[in-house]
Amino acid sequence: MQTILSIGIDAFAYGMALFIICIGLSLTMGLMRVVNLAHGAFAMIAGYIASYVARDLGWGYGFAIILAVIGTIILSIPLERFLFRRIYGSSELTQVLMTIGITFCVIGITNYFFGPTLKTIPLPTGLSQPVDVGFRTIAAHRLFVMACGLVVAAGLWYVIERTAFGIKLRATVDNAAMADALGVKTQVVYAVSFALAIGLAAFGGVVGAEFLPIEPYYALRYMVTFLVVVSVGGAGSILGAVIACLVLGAVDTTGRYLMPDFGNFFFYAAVIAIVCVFPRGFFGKAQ
Amino acid sequence: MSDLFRVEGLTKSFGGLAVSRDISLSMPEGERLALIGPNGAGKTTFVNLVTGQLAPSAGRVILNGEDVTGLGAVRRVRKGLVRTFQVTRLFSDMTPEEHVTLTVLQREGKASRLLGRFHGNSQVSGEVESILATLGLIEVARRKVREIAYGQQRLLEIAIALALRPKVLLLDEPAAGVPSSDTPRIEQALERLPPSLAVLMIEHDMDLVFRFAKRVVVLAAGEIIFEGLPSEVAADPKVREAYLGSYANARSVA
Amino acid sequence: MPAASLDVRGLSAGYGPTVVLEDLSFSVPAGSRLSILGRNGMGKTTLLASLMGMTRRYGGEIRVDGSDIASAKSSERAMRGIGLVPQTRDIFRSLTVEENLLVGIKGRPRSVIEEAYEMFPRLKERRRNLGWQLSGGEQQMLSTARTILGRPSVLLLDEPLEGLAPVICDELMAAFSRLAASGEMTILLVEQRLESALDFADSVMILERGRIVWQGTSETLRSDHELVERYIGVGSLH
Amino acid sequence: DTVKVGIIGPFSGPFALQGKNFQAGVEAYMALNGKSVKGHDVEVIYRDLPAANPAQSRALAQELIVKDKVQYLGGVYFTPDALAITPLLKQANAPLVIFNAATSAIMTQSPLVVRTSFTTAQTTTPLGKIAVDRGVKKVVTAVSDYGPGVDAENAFKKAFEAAGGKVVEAIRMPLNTNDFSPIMQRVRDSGAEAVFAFLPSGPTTLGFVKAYNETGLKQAGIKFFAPGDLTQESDLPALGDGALGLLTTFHYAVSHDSPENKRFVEAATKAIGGADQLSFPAVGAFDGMHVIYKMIEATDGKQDAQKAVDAVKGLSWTSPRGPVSIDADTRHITENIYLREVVKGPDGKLINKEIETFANQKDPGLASQ
Amino acid sequence: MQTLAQSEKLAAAPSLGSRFLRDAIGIAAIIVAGIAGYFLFPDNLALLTRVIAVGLLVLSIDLITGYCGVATLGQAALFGAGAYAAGIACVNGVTEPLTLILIGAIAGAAAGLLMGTIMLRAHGLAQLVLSIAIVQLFHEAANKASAYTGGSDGLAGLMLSPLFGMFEFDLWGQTAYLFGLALLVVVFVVLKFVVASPFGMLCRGIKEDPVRIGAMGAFVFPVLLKMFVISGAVAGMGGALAAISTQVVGLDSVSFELSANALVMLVLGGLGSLYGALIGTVIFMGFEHVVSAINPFHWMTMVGALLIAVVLALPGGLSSIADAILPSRGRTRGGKA
Ligand SMILES: Nc1ncnc2c1ncn2[C@@H]1O[C@H](COP(=O)(O)OP(=O)(O)OP(=O)(O)O)[C@@H](O)[C@H]1O
Ligand SMILES: Nc1ncnc2c1ncn2[C@@H]1O[C@H](COP(=O)(O)OP(=O)(O)OP(=O)(O)O)[C@@H](O)[C@H]1O
Ligand SMILES: [Mg+2]
Ligand SMILES: [Mg+2]
Repeated sequence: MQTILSIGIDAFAYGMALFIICIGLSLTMGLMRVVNLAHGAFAMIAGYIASYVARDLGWGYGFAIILAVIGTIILSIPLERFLFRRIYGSSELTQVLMTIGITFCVIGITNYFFGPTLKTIPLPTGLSQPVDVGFRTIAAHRLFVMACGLVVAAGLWYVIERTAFGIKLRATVDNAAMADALGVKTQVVYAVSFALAIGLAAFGGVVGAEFLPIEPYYALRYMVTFLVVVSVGGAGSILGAVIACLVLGAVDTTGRYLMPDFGNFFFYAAVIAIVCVFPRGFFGKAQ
Repeated sequence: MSDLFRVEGLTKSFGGLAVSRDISLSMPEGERLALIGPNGAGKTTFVNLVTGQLAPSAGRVILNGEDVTGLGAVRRVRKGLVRTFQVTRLFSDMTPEEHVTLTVLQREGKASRLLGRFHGNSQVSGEVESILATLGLIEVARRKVREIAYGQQRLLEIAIALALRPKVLLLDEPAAGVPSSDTPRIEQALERLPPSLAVLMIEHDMDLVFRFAKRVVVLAAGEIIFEGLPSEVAADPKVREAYLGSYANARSVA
Repeated sequence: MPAASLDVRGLSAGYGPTVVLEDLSFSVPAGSRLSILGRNGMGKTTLLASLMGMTRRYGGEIRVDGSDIASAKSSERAMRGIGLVPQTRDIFRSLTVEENLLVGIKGRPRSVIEEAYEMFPRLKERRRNLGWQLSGGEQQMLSTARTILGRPSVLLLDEPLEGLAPVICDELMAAFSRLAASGEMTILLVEQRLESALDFADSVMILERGRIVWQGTSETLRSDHELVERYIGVGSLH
Repeated sequence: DTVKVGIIGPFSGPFALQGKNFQAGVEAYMALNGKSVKGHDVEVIYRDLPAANPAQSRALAQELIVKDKVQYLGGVYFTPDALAITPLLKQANAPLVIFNAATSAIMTQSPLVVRTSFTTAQTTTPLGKIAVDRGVKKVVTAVSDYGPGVDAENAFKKAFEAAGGKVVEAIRMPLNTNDFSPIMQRVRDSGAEAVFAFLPSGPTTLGFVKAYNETGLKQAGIKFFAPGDLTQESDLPALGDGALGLLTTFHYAVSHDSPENKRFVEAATKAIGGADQLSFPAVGAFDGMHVIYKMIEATDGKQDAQKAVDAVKGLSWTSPRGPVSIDADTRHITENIYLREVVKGPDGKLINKEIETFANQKDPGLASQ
Repeated sequence: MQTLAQSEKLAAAPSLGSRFLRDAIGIAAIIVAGIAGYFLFPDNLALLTRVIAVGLLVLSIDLITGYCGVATLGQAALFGAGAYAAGIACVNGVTEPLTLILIGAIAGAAAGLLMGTIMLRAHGLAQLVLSIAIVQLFHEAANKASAYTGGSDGLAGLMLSPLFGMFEFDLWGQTAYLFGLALLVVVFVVLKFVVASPFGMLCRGIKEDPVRIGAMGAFVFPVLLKMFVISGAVAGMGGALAAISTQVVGLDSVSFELSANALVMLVLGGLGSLYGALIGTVIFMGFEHVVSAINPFHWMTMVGALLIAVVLALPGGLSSIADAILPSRGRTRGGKA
């Protein structure tokens, strides 16, 4: 029983970390219809900024998060303006080409300037201590990650489903020419949503760094994981992403506990099984 | 069992909305039936149920005495149950000629052959040409569908259906978007169909309906509210109120 | 916004490298009604789309109440009072009916969507349904309602009656006429049914292969059977 | 005249740091010992092989030989890449000096291979005795599920059980594991007194060590043993204080106290650009260049692979890591293995402090083949 | 365009002869380029052979992605199946190169059948993810079955008998290269016929709208599955060629990375055109080789910049240059290839 609880809490924490990192990608792919393989690259950039702020400047974790999010968004503006804007509405594979290109460049440049070593983001003492949750101890930052995940999920759901901006965004994605003809400034809508997605990537990169450590290869190393999670959930669906992250996190964690030798087998077998039952992902849009 | 085609007690609802309530209908060979009714009455849904795009919650579809309810959409097409789409579904990067050629090849069971060339296939080109000519599409036969006007796309929809040599043809608003000057083309094409074919047409263009149909069925809120001769329709008060409006008056004056 | 006048001078437009419209000039006084006729593929849709800014423009001016909007983006044109009901309906398939309407309100309060429901009670019943689930006619109603909610001063209607039951057509044409008569909108209508088109409009324009081949009043056209036969086809008038 | 040496290594990609260390080692050697041997200029050509990819490795080697006309091949980080090159050597008449690839079996594939790094079995074996000496009787092994991981598991198990311990559970973890908490939970559930770990150097070690600390294994007194790949110096800053006290065995520590090492570290640091990027592949490359220089000397710049290899059999010298020699039978390096503990150095930076020496270790892996 | 004949007859279709001529020129161009490569880069034959092997993989992706619209990031599973099958057969005594290619093709086709059966259950993104999952499982399996595959150390020690008993597969790689080139040309010609056949057209239709194809009375699944099998055979031959020419098979040949790279090459060259697949492969691998030789440490940035530049300048892929220059490869024809 204790073991089950213990695996459960690990699975939940891991799932939530995945969620925070992936939800931005889910939005870009599902709502903006941009397969942004450079998503991880933005998360990594944020990680570098946070590492610099928190470790080299010693300004503290909270500052690191805020500055990383803002900094990454600022860095992404010229990219959006000159590169991404050209591929909105292009075929997915063209987008793949462009965003892989961007990823390669970001990796190459990071490597050049910052070297290939790992970057860490020191946690405040409050978060780095193990906390006793009754049946076992768990790192406090894991609890923090869980809380962040829940807050992000609720906030996003509200913005997208309930606000006027959310409606405009979804309309633009559905049929940009028509949305434009109805007076929606589609370019602005795209730019804002892009910034939102990048901000989420940045936040996820920093908060999730304890699970997925920051290094130049981050974007490529976890690309498959991100893609799998987003698609299993159904791109663009927040609830779908939450469920996918929790289910896959649980499968992964349990698999690694029960039969570590076959950990990946379980993960990918589960992916295949889920997709065969839900051919468009958990909450994919049927059209 | 002289009926070529019959449905019995077809029922379907989406969530709480019953869009097809216990519809029964039969069509003998050579039937020319018009299915009319207000928007959202369930006409397209009826076609979807018949052709197998949707599964009914109850009821049967019988073609040539054979129950096809359990068959998938593709098998029904192969058995001769063919439809057109209300919103065109065409291959935007292909030309009308390619559409029809592909359809003819498919009907002949040659479409998945690895041997032989698709273009310049002399065995089918004659038939393709005559089908395109019937619908006046020769002029645009070699242009990509995305570049031809919507009305012409509607005609191509019909061309494809004809190329399948159906036994029962279900036309979902074939004339919508086709200008009145071109509706005669559709009518001509329909007239040239083999007489044994049964045709069901959904249409809001009443002039076309009255010229075409030998029998009219009116659907409202998923139920058949009227079934009879075209001449009787306009006189039915329920139909006038639910559907025809001023058209009925114009008609009775004329 | 009250109705605005529309002046088009030397407009040429098309898609990519293909020029469809060549050197069109016409003007529509504020509050009047113009029907655009022409056979299949003659460029009627292209004309309306060009006024909305959705095609490629090769030259010419488009003046709304005197100011040129020819180089504005469609969203700006929408804000300047142009509204289009496209032939292909273009409803947002993944949005609910209500959300579709909300996209069209252009900053007016949310409550105005009741106006749309009044016009089409059918939409109210289906307000929570997604766009792709609607029947053809319901989509047409939604498309029309969505544009009208934005209170355009120049309304462009591309075959708005397609797929609608006759009884709804009547109501809708009456509504359009009311909107024009109230001085709120200038209306350009593309309609295949000659009768409806003539009944509705003050003046008529006939397009052939991307050019204006005839312009005049409805009355003239109604009485000139030869003209009708030449440009529009036989058997169109009863 | 010029003698060309082709170096294949991961100069970009996730393992770029290791490749950079190759380069640093080579450059350091050439800076300290000159760029020519007996009047023959030595030219080094680098070729990038970002990840294990035998086909590409072979293509690169082939090109170096055929097109660039190199006389010596060197480098090679991953075992499969080395295995792909060995069949070419005879025809190419070129020796291969391996700077890293650490599987025992490579040496048996061709008589023209010499290795100046280590094998996983070699660095791991002393740990068996060390663990028992520290009163550990029950151990869980947790290794990455690939060749070297399996080697490490076998070597440890053999040495540990020979010394009287018992491996209660052998866990193999997929290479791309991100979250190690479940593994730690398993270790804890097994009731073992220590965990033996092998992971390839790089990001995953960070997660592993973190999980070890955070799941309370450390507090619970469960000991941690690993070969030194896990605490390579370039990863230590990232591992942070969590790494303090970890015990590892390895052939080289950057902090090794000897004049040879001081010279080496100084030169290599200059070459790599930052002190905290330096780690073990550099010393493998440094000594590899030493062997190649000796070969050039012996053949007087002529291409004669067999003669070159014969010339270094039995060669011994003092490397930055300590005294070493090339075993005449296996052509693999014989070296000291050190037990090290992660501690804070004099300047506050984490270092691997050598606390015990196992002198002149040969590769025990081959014997078991 | 506006002046199309008003008549009710179709203008005669472009004659069979002219189509045939165009294809013949295209294939001749490939042969000439291949032979030129042989003489211009006699020292790079190993690389060029690898380009051919990967080229076959990219062609195989084009078949299902470019022609059927099923995107895949797992095609290396089929490539690897061919490579391992040939490799294992070779280690166990089947050393005749042509037989090995055949074995590779069969293994690839079988893997294609399996992959298609699974992948075709899903749509869109989920389908893409299935392909990733499948290649990862293949990878895992190859790693675990180390007794047969050599696991992460790779399968080494392939000893081939000389081609036709005469030509050795040696260090200089001439035999391997010419053998590969011949194989590529044969495969290419066959694929030309496949994509120009009614079957090829049916696939294009499915790519655009499977529902429409269903309403035309054609089953979608068997058609796509057939293409998967063909594609698998092509990829398998590529894998077998790689195994033969390098005489080792590594886990990288069943990796996601290889799949993704190959897809990038395809998109770079231009989808839905067999020439595009080859152009993309040659340009990508050639560029990568050159820049990584110039600067082994920071070439990735350059490759990234190339990809971005291509998207900005030529959204249709590199082969769209050819379309622009040669308008005769006309709009109205079926495939671009
Ligand atoms: N998938 C669905 N989910 C929910 N409701 C649906 C779905 N499909 C159709 N409906 C609803 O069912 C009703 C009937 O639709 P149908 O398309 O059959 O109407 P129709 O008679 O063809 O109308 P029209 O003449 O306007 O084309 C409509 O109100 C529509 O909104
Ligand atoms: N996207 C496009 N690209 C290229 N040409 C196009 C495109 N859309 C339409 N055309 C061409 O422009 C011409 C005019 O088309 P348009 O749709 O404006 O005609 P229309 O008068 O509205 O016809 P309909 O009555 O059928 O709706 C046609 O010849 C058509 O082939
Ligand atoms: Mg309908
Ligand atoms: Mg039109």
